[in-house]
Amino acid sequence: MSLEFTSSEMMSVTAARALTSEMTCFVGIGLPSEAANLARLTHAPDITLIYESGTLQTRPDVLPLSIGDGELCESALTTVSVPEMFRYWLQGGHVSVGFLGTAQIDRYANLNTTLIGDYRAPKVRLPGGGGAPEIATNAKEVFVTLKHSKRTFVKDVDFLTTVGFGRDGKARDNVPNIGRGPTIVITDLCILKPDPETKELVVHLLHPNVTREDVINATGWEIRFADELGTTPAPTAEELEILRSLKARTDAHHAGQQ
Amino acid sequence: MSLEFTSSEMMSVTAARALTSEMTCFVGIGLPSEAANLARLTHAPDITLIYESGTLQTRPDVLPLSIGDGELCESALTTVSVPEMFRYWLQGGHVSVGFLGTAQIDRYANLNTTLIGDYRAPKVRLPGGGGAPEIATNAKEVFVTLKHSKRTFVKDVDFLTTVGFGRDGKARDNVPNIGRGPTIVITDLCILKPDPETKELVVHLLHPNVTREDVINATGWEIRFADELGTTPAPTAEELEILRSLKARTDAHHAGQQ
Amino acid sequence: MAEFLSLREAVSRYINDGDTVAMEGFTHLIPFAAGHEVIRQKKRDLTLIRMTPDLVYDQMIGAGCAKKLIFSWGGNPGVGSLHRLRDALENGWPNSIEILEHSHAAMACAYDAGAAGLPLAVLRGYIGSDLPKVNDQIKFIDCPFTGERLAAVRSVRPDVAVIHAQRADRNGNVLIEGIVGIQKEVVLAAKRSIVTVEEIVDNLDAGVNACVLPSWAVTAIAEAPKGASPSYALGYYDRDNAFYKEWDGIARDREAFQAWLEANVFEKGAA
Amino acid sequence: MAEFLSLREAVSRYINDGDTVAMEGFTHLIPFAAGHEVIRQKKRDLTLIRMTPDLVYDQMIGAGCAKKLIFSWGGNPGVGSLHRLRDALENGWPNSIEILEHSHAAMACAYDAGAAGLPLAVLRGYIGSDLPKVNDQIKFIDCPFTGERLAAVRSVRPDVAVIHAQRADRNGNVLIEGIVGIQKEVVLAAKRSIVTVEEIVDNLDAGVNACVLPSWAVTAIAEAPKGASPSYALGYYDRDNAFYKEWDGIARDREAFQAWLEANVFEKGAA
Repeated sequence: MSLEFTSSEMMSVTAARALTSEMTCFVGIGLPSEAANLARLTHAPDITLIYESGTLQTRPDVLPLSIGDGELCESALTTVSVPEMFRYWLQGGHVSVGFLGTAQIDRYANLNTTLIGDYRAPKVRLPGGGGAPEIATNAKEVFVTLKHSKRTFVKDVDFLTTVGFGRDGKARDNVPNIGRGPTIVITDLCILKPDPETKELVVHLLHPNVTREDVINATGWEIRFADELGTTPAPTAEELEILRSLKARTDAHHAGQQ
Repeated sequence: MSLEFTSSEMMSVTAARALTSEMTCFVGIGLPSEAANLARLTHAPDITLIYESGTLQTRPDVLPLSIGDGELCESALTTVSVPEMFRYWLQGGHVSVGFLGTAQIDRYANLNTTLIGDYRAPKVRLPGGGGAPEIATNAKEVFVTLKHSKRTFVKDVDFLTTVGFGRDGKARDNVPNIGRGPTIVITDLCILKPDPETKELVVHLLHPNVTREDVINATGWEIRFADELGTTPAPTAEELEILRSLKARTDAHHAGQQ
Repeated sequence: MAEFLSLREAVSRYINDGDTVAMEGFTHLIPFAAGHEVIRQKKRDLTLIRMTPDLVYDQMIGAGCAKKLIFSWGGNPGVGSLHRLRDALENGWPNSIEILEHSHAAMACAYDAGAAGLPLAVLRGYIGSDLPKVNDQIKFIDCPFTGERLAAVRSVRPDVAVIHAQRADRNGNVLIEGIVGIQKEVVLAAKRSIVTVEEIVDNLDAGVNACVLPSWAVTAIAEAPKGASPSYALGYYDRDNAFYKEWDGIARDREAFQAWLEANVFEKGAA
Repeated sequence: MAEFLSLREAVSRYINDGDTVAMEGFTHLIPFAAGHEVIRQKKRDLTLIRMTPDLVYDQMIGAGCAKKLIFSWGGNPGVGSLHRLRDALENGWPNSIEILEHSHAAMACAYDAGAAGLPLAVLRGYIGSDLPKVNDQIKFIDCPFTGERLAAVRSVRPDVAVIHAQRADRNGNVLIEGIVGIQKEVVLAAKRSIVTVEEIVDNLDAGVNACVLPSWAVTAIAEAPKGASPSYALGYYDRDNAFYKEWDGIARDREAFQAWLEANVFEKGAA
């Protein structure tokens, strides 16, 4: 059986598979939210999803457009204030996985969502840090998902909004009371993990029909590949069906809301 | 018309009169609570009462035995957590009057509710600080009410739990962002106020039928009297009736609760 | 006690040119009606504070109300950039604006500290981030008990807080329900506050632990039905997600934006 | 996820001799049933933490469970002293105990900081008080922004939190209503937690912003109907104020206390 799927679908399905029912996941909007809800609707029905708007253990039927859509509150176990969310639930150590998107990532998995260019004279101004800077250190580990390109995968981020392992890979060394940082990066081409020693991102699995050259051409530094480079399993028919119906439901809902 | 009343009733009625409808009053249990609710039931119907258990704007029908009786919550506008009460509402500057009782008070209106004797080998162990240390500095002003005796009115408190004006009368000088401290002390004998300069407590009004000697004999230091010493107005028939019915209602309620 | 005023009167009386104004509502209950009234009254040189300056601040910045923005995430959620904000930052149109940016956690803590009457908040934050290099309101302190290095941020104490809530009772007590965000904190942290509400009712009909702002903690209340639209008010109306998407097109173009502003803000009076 | 256990099993498994145990409930929802089970199981050398150590700790201290007490107000509210606490402090009976005392504000902030994963809390407190002289967990810091001197207290992070709540659903989510005190904070600040509940229900029937502890934030849940009596549980039963007054007589006398303990705690098993 050979299924048709897009690279975006491949990315969402793969990102979803990184999650399990036992996790408490602090979910960023966009790709992470899509992956987390796909996980919940497939193999991880009991995963606990938390959004920074204060919604604890939420189960939206459609993907929220914003971090605080009504869906999230109405389907949550309870909704707390934003300071409580960041202070008691995130900083208090109750989040096992922080799931983040980003505009730029560098070889040490540092994230830039602030700007391209110089801080005082930006070429492109991006939204800013949001929840990410503290999710990255207060969650026990961090998953990152983004599309792979030379613009997004850069040797050094223009601005270090959210720490992966710092400019030299050592930013977490000897810092007490913080999480392990990024443990997996999922793109539309491959799965990367930090080298256990140097913390530099290394490609571990290529998605079906993706070549080493595709990844090399889409990465802004000399990307390394693991010695035993594998292939990511393709999406199953069930995963694709549930993802597509979630997205169709979402589009219909948001378009109709007037 | 000459009414019969006890010195305790005189004290409660006088303490109640210090309060107005415009005040937001953080109420200690016991005498302050009795006075504050009497005020609410007589001349200050719109006074806002706050108890440290988190009950905002409460209107109990009977006096609570504890700071957190069900009455307080059920009749409150809303009930918040204890950290929120102390952080947002008291420290945040929303309390105009802190109304405190105490076991000991000294000439600079410092309060001791910790112990009599030496800290490591107490003669009498008292309950401790409770809310008072921060009520005394975070409320815009403080009213104190207690029974007058040589045991309670001492030259220097054994332990300074809650600051009035400090051991030398100068503890509030140049301390930013705190309230004025005690502005009135109401006992069963008289009304005292701190001297505007030295902060030493001075008797301003004697209750009906109380003499200077009564106060001198019940005070552990050489008590001063104001140049124009007045007499506190006696309780009115209405005040006494409302106070007595409040106390009767309270006794019946608490005895019957099993 | 809170005063009941028209929105026009409340904005006119309590927001002055040059004020520091925090209009909050974390994606829910965003005070759009109040923002539009600020634009209509041509308030200028405001320092605008908001964790998530989305469309309402994009509109106010595009209309020339702001000289400075303090924020932690500035985008059109799920859609993209705030083009008016970017035009101001990248091209100085209609005027250049200063920015001071935080993370969400730090800003939430800064509001919390403001509500708690403190000059600073302490958090485990900003580790390894470049943000402390560009924001002088972030410092680091050592815990006197453990020696751990922690971030400290100056608390937020705005001149005016503006929020939208579901309802107020006739005494001026305000109920906020659902995603309560940072609304209680900003009102308690500010010197003055304006609360717009969907309706004024006899009885709040609130649970024992509901998020209620007592009348004595609020300066002014203005009735503004649908006052959060295109954001939403739980129990009243849904988020107009289609408009959020549509805004992207309007805001990309200065003329389209100005035409929108004329037709939808200036030509409509306050309720 | 929270485990459902009998109270006996929960106390046996999660409270060890020598542990730091915080049993909270600010006059409301005091976990008396759990305290009695601790007495029956003859737990020893506990460091007991509680803002208002009232009758439940008086009983546990009189029964010899405690070696140290951390508190901010220790009395029988509206009645008078805790005679068992005083006997331990003044006469070392049945054993001497150490104390560490705070103000309510500081302790509430210390729990809040514990829940927030911080090593310290900062407050405007203890100004002019002698308490910092006898409590080495109080220090002072200077605000790096304003220079204001503020109190710092070490956060509270107990080994075990014990609270009583109205109800849990079958997934182990817990609802607390009414005077919620410090209960959420103590559970989040502790390494382990035991929650006793009036009943276990299919549906919590809670408002959108209710005080709910998710199952994954709780270690063990034990059903204990009337588990807060003589304290109360809003919506279930009232405070037994008459017993609080009666306790004064029982606790004044060592033999009367021991007879009460025998008849009311040891001879009654856990539910």
